[in-house]
Amino acid sequence: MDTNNKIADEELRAQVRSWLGENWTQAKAASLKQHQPLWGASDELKSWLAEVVSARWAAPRWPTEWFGRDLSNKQAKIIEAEFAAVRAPGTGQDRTNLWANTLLAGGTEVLKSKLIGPLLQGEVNMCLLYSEPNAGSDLAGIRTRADRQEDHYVVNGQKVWTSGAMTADYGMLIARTDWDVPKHQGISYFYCPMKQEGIEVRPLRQITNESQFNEVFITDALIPAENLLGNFNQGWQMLQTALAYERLIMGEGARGPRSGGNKKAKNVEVLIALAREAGVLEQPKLRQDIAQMIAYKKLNALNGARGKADISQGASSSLMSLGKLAMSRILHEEARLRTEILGPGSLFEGSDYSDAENANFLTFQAYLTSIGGGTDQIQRNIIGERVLGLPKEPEVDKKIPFREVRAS
Amino acid sequence: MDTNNKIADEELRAQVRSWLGENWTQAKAASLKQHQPLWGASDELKSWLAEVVSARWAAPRWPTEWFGRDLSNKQAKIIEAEFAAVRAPGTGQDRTNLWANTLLAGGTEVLKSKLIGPLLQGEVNMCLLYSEPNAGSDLAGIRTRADRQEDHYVVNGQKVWTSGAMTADYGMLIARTDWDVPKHQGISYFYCPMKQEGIEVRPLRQITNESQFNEVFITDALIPAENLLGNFNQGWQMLQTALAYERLIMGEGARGPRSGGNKKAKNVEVLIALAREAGVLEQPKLRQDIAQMIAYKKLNALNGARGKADISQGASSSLMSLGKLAMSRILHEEARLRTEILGPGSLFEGSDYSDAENANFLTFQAYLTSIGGGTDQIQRNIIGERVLGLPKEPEVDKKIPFREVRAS
Amino acid sequence: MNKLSLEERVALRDSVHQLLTNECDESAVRTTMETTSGFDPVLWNKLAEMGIVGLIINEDQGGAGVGPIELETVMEEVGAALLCSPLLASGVLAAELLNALQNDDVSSQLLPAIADGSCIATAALTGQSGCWTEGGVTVSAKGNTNEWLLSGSASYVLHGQNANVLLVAASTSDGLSMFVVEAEADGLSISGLPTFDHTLRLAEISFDKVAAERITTQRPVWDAVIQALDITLVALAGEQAGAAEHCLAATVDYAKTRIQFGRAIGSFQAIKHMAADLLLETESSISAARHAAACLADGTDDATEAVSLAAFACADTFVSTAATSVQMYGGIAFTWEHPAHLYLRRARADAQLFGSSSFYRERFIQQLEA
Amino acid sequence: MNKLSLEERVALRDSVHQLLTNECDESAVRTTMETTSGFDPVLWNKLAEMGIVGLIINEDQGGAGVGPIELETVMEEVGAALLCSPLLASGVLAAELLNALQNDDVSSQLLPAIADGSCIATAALTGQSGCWTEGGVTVSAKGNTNEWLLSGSASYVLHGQNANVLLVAASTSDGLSMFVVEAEADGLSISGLPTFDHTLRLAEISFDKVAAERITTQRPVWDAVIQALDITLVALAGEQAGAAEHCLAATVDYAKTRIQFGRAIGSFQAIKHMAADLLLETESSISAARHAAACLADGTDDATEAVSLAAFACADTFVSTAATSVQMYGGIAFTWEHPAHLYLRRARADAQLFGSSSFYRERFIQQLEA
Repeated sequence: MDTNNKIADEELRAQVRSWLGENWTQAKAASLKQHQPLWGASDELKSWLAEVVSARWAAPRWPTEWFGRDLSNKQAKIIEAEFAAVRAPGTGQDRTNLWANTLLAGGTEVLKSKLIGPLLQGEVNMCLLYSEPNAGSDLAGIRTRADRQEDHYVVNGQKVWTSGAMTADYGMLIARTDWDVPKHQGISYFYCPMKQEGIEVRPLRQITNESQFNEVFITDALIPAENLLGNFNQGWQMLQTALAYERLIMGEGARGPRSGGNKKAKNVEVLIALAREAGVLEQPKLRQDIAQMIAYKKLNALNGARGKADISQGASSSLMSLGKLAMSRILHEEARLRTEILGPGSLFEGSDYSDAENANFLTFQAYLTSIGGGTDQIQRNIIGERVLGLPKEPEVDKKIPFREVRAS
Repeated sequence: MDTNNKIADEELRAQVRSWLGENWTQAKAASLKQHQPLWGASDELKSWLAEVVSARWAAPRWPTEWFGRDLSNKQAKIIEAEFAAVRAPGTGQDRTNLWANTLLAGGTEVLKSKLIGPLLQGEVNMCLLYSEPNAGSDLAGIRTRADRQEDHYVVNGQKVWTSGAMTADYGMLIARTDWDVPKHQGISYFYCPMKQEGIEVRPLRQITNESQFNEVFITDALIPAENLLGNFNQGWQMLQTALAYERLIMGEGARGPRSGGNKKAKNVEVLIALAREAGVLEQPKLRQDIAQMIAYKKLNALNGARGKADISQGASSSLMSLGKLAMSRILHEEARLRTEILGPGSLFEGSDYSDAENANFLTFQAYLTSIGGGTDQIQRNIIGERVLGLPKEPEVDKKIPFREVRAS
Repeated sequence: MNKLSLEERVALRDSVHQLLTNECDESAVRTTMETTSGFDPVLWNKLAEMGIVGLIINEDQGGAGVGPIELETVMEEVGAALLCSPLLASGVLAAELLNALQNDDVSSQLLPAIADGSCIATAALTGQSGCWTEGGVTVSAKGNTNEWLLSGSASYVLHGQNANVLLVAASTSDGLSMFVVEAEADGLSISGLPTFDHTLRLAEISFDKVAAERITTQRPVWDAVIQALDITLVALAGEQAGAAEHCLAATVDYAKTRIQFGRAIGSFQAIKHMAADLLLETESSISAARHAAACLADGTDDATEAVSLAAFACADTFVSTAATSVQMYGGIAFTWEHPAHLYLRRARADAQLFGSSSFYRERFIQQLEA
Repeated sequence: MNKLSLEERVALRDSVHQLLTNECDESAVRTTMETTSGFDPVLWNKLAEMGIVGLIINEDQGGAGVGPIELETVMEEVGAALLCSPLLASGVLAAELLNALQNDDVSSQLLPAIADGSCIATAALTGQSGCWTEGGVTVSAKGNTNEWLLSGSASYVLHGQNANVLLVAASTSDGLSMFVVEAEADGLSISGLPTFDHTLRLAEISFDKVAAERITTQRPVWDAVIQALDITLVALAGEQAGAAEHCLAATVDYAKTRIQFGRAIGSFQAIKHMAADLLLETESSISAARHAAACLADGTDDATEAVSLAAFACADTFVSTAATSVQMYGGIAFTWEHPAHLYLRRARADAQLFGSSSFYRERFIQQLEA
C-alpha cells in the first residue's frame, strides 16, 4: 500500500504540475496580480477559478460528485504545494472556503447544486448575519425571527457587525424559529438572499472613522425553504460547525510567521526604527518595554508554531485559543508604545502625520481583536472551560423557554 | 440650646482634665509605656483601666447602666481629646473595643453583667472563631455545629486563622444550629469559653515562617445557653454587626497618615534610601516605578482623608472599602520593588541580610492583605455590588437547605 | 485670592453642571467639535457671564477672584461634559501667566477682556519638541526697550487659531522674556493643527520678525511660567478626574442594563472587577486633583509635588478608564455614534498636552528626593 | 552532539518523571532542603546512573553526549518536582564550561567524574556585585605557566559548599583566565550562604593565595563562559517553565474541587480568568525555553537572542505564576505546610541566579538592534 501510494503521489504531482504548466500562463499570473477588488473576485480570477474547478483541483478532498477527487489530506497538500510553487490561487478551498464548506456540510441537495459550484468559482459574494445589537457575547440570545409560510421563511430583525453585506448575494443567517423552547434549541440556520427588498444594508461608522462593517435591517425578507442548513431548530449545532471552520481558517491566517521566529518580523524592526527616529531609543525604560512587546510577539509566534507542530491535521489546538488573547495584548501594547514613542506627536491625525495616524488607528483598531469575534473576557471563559476544564458558571437562561429569557 | 451645650462641653472638659490631672500620674504613664505584652494587657494597664472604667470615662457614649454617660459623639470626642493630650489610654472603647461593643449589642443580661466590665478593664482576652478550612471566602458555609442540650450548647468543628487563641478566655464563635434551612438562616453566634477540655489550639505555621495564627479544634466543647448573642439561628445578622464594628476599627487604623499627605511618610524615604544605598536610584525605570509606588501610597492616604471628611460620624464610606484593595497593590508592589532594588542580594534570609529579609517577608506578608479578611476578588465583588450597585451573581446555594449545599 | 465656602462651591458646581447639561450635551459637543473654531461662542459668552472664564482673575480686573480649588471643581464638570472651549488656554494658562508676571499695566490691559470672554488669549511656550521646560523654547527676540521683533516658531499652542492675543516666551540676549503679540500682527502665521481629539484645538505659529510688546517683570520668567503651568495642570487634572468619573459611571449604568446570557453583564465578575478597579483609580484621581488644588491654594511647601502627582495620576487614570470602558461596553463602543471614543480621544490628548506622565513622575521623585 | 528522536526524548522525559515521582515527592523535597548539603546523595547517584548528570558531556568522556534540547526536556521535569541537587552547577554550568574551553587534558581529567556524579564541580564567575559580565570578576591570579595563586573572592557560587572542584574565573596580567581549584586547597574558604529558597545552595568563596591550575585554551575565556552560561540559562528556563506549568496545573486542580458558595471556585470568572491568563504565560514560557534549546542545538544566528528571550520570559512567568497561584489558592497557601510557597521561593531565586530579567531584556533588544 505504501508503495502504491508513493506511485500515486508522484503521478498526482506530475499531473497537477503538467496541468498548471499548460493552463497557468504568464499572462494569467500577471492579470491576477493586479486589480484585486476589496469585495468579490475580479473577472480574471473568476475565469481562472472556473478552470480550476472544472479540472477538479479546487477542493480535491471533497467527494467526486461535488467537484472533488476524494483525496487524502496528504495528497491534497501535494496539489496545494504545486499551486503555491507557481503562486496560482484556487486550490485548497476544501479547507479555506468557509461558505462552501458550511454549505456542503449542511445544505439541501437543491441548494448545493445551485451554489457550490458558483461559490468555488468566486461567482457568489457572501456575508455573515450572526450578531445582533442585543446578542453579542451571547449569540444564542438572537431575536431575529424566521417564520415559515408555505414554501419559504419570512424574516424580521436586525443584524450588526456584518462585513461585505453591501455586495453580498447571500448571507449565512441565524434566526429564531421557536420561541417556546430554551434559547439554544429554537434557532435555525439559513442561506439568506441579500438582493431583495426586505434587506437594507447601512454602513456602520467605526471609532476608527472607517466603515468596515454594516448594520443589516431585515423586514419581511423571504428565504426559500430549501435554503435551510442543517435541521429546523438545530441551527445552533450548524453554527458550531460553521464557527469551527471559521476558527480553523482564522487560526491559520493569524498565526504570524511560519518559522518559529528565526527571522526578525518586519514590524519589530519598525518599532525600533520608530523609537530611533524619534530619538528615544536610548531611554532605558522604553527599551525594556519595547523588548517586552517584541517578546510577546515572538512568544505568540512560537506558540503558534508549536501548536501547529503539536496538533494533528485539522484538529483544533489549545495553543490556538491563546493566540487571540495574546494578539489582543500585543496590539494594545503596541499602540501604547507607539504613542509613548511619539509623545505629543501622537496628538495629530491625517496623512501629514502618518506615525501619529498609525498609533491612533492601532489604539482603536486593537479593540477589533479584544472585542470582535468574542471579547477577551469571553475568550478567557473559553480557555478556562474548554482548555483547562474549569466548570462553567451557572447559566440562568439555559433551560427556560426563550420567550421568558430576560433581555436588555 | 447651643449655649447650654457649650457650657456642658466646657464643664466636661474641665472635669476630665482635672480627673486626669489627679489620676494620670507620671509614674503610671512611665509604667504603661514599657512592657506591653503581645497578647493581653499588663497588670499596670489593667489597674489603670479599672480606674478609667469606674470613673465612667471608658465608654462615655454608652448608657449609664453599662459604665457609660449617655453622651453625644461630640462630647465623647472631648474626652478622647483630653486623654490623647496626655497620652492616657482607656477611653473611646465605645468605638474601639470590638468585643465589648458586640456583647453590648447582642448579649444576654447575664453575660453582659458578667463580662462587660472585665472586657473594658482588659481582664478578659478574646479571639475570633469565624473562618473554617472549608468556609473562607464563603463564611456562611461554616460546618462547625452547636447542638442545644439542656442549659448549654455542645460544639464540634474546626476553626482556622484565629489570632490570640492561645491566651483567649473567650472566642466569638459562629456555629451552625439548623441544617435544614438555607445557609444564612441556620447560624448562631456565641461567646465560647476557651479554657476547657474540648478546645485544642494549635499554632499555624505561615509561609513567612511565623505563627501569628492558630487552628482551633473543637470537640464536644460546652457553651452556656446565656452565651448566645442575638437570636437563635440569627447569628448571621449578629455577625454583620460585629463585622461592621471590626471594619470601622480597622478602617480607622489602616488609613495611614491623618494629614492628607503633607508629610512625607517614613516608608517612602526608606524606599528611596534603599535604592540610593544599593546604587540604583539613578536608574530611570526604577525611578518611575518607585515614583508610581509612592504615588499609590499617597493616593490611598488622600482617599482615606477624603473619605473621613466626606462621611458623617460612624457611617461607612465607599472610599474606605477601596483602602484594602489599594493596600494590597501597594504591599505587593513594594515587595516587588524592594526585590528589584536588591537584585541578587534578595536571595538571602536571616539577620545578616536584613534588607533581603524585609523584601522576602513583605513578599509573603502582602498576601495577608490580599487574601486575609476577604480576598481581593471578594473585595472587588463588594465594591462592585455595594458601592457601584452592580447586580449580584446568581447564588446557587442561597435558598436550599444547608444540608443539601455542595461542599469541597 | 478668595476661597468659596463649601456650600458656595457646591452651588458653583451645580450651576456649571446645569449650564453644561443644557448647552453641552453629547450632540452639542459633536456639532461644536466639527466647526472650524472648535467652540461655541454663545456658550462661551454664557460661561464668561457666569464668571467661569474669569474665575482666577482678580476681582479688580473683572474676574471672580477665586483660586485653584474652585477652578478644579468647575473643571470636573467641564471634563464630564467634554466641553469644547478655550477655557484652559485663555481663562487659566494665559490668565495665570499674566497674574504671575505681576505687570499691572499689561494685566489691566488684557485681563478684563479675558475675563469677560471678549478677548481669547493663549500662551506659546514650546516648539516642535513639545518639551515644557525652558530649553523647549524656540522663539527668539531681538530689540530694545521700545521695539522687539520675534522670530522662530512655537507649537502645541492651545487654541492658537482662536486667539486674539498671544503670550509668547522668547529668548533674548538677557535670557528668557515674555511678550504680548496681537493675532493680526505682520509676520505672524498661525496654522491650526489637525488633532486626533476633535474637541481640541492646537496651532503651530511661526514668527517672522513680528513686532511684540515685552512684559517687564521682577520675577524670573520661567518661574512665572511654572506657576501658570502648575495651575493649568491642576485644572487639567480636574478635567481628567471628572471625565474619568463620568466614563466609569456611564459604563456602570450600561452594565446594569445590558443583558447577556439572561443576566446584566455587570453581574459577571469580569465586568464587576474591572469596574471596582477603575473605581479605585477614579476616586484616587479625584483625591489627587483636589489635593493639588488645595496645596496650590494654600501655597504649601509640597504644592509642586502634589501638582506632579495629580498630573500623572489623573492623566493615567483618564486614559485607562476611557480605554477600559470601551472594552466593558463591547461592540457598541466600537461605533462612531457611541460617545466612548470621544472620551478616549480627549484622554489621549490631555495626557500629552503639557508633558507626559513619565515627565511628571520623574519631577515627582525629584521633589521627594530633595 | 547527538539529538534524540522525539520518541527517545519522550522516553527520557518519562523515565525522569518516574524517578522524581518516586524519589522526589513534596515530602522528600522538604526533608532534603533542610539538610546541610541540600541534596540527596542517593537520588544524585540514580540521576548519574540514568545519564542525567552527564547529559551534555560527550560520550567519550562518559556522558550521554546529547545537547540543549534533551537537557531542556529533563529540566522541565526537574522544575516541576522542585528537585534539590547540584545538577545545574555540576552537570550543566561546569560541564559546559569545560566543553567550551576545549582543553582535552583538563576535560579528560574532570568530565568523566562529573558525569558519573562522583565529582561535584561548579564555577565561580562573579563577585559580590552578582554581575554576570566580565567586569563582575573579583578574583585575580598571579604566577607563571606552572604555578598560579588566586586571591580575592567570588560569590553566588551555585552549590559551592558541595563542590569537590571549582572552576574559577580570575584576571591575570594577560587578561581573564579559567583555573581549576580543588575544594581542599590551602587558603580557600567556602562559606554557605543562607538562602531564602531552602532548596537552593549558594556559597561565598574567598581565595588567599590559593594554588590553582590554569586551563589553557585557544578561545577567548569569556566567550567560553558565555557559552556555558547560555546553556545554563536554557536549562534554568526549562526548569522555570516546567515549574510554572506544574504550579498552574495544581492550582487549576484545586480550583475544580474547592467549593465556596456552593460552586467550585474555578467556575467564578475571577479565578477562571486568572487561570486563562496564566496559561498564556506558561505556554509561552515553554515555547521560549524549547525554542532557545533548539536554536542552541542548531547553532542558529539568533541563538543568543533566543536564550535572552527565554531567560526573562521564563523567569517572569515562573514568578508570576507561583505568586498568582498563592492568591488563587487563598488562605490555605499562606500556610507553611502547603507547597505553593516552595515554588514561589524557587521562582524568586531562579529569577536572580544569573542576572535579572531586566538584564536579559536589555541584552535581547541589543541583539535585535544589531
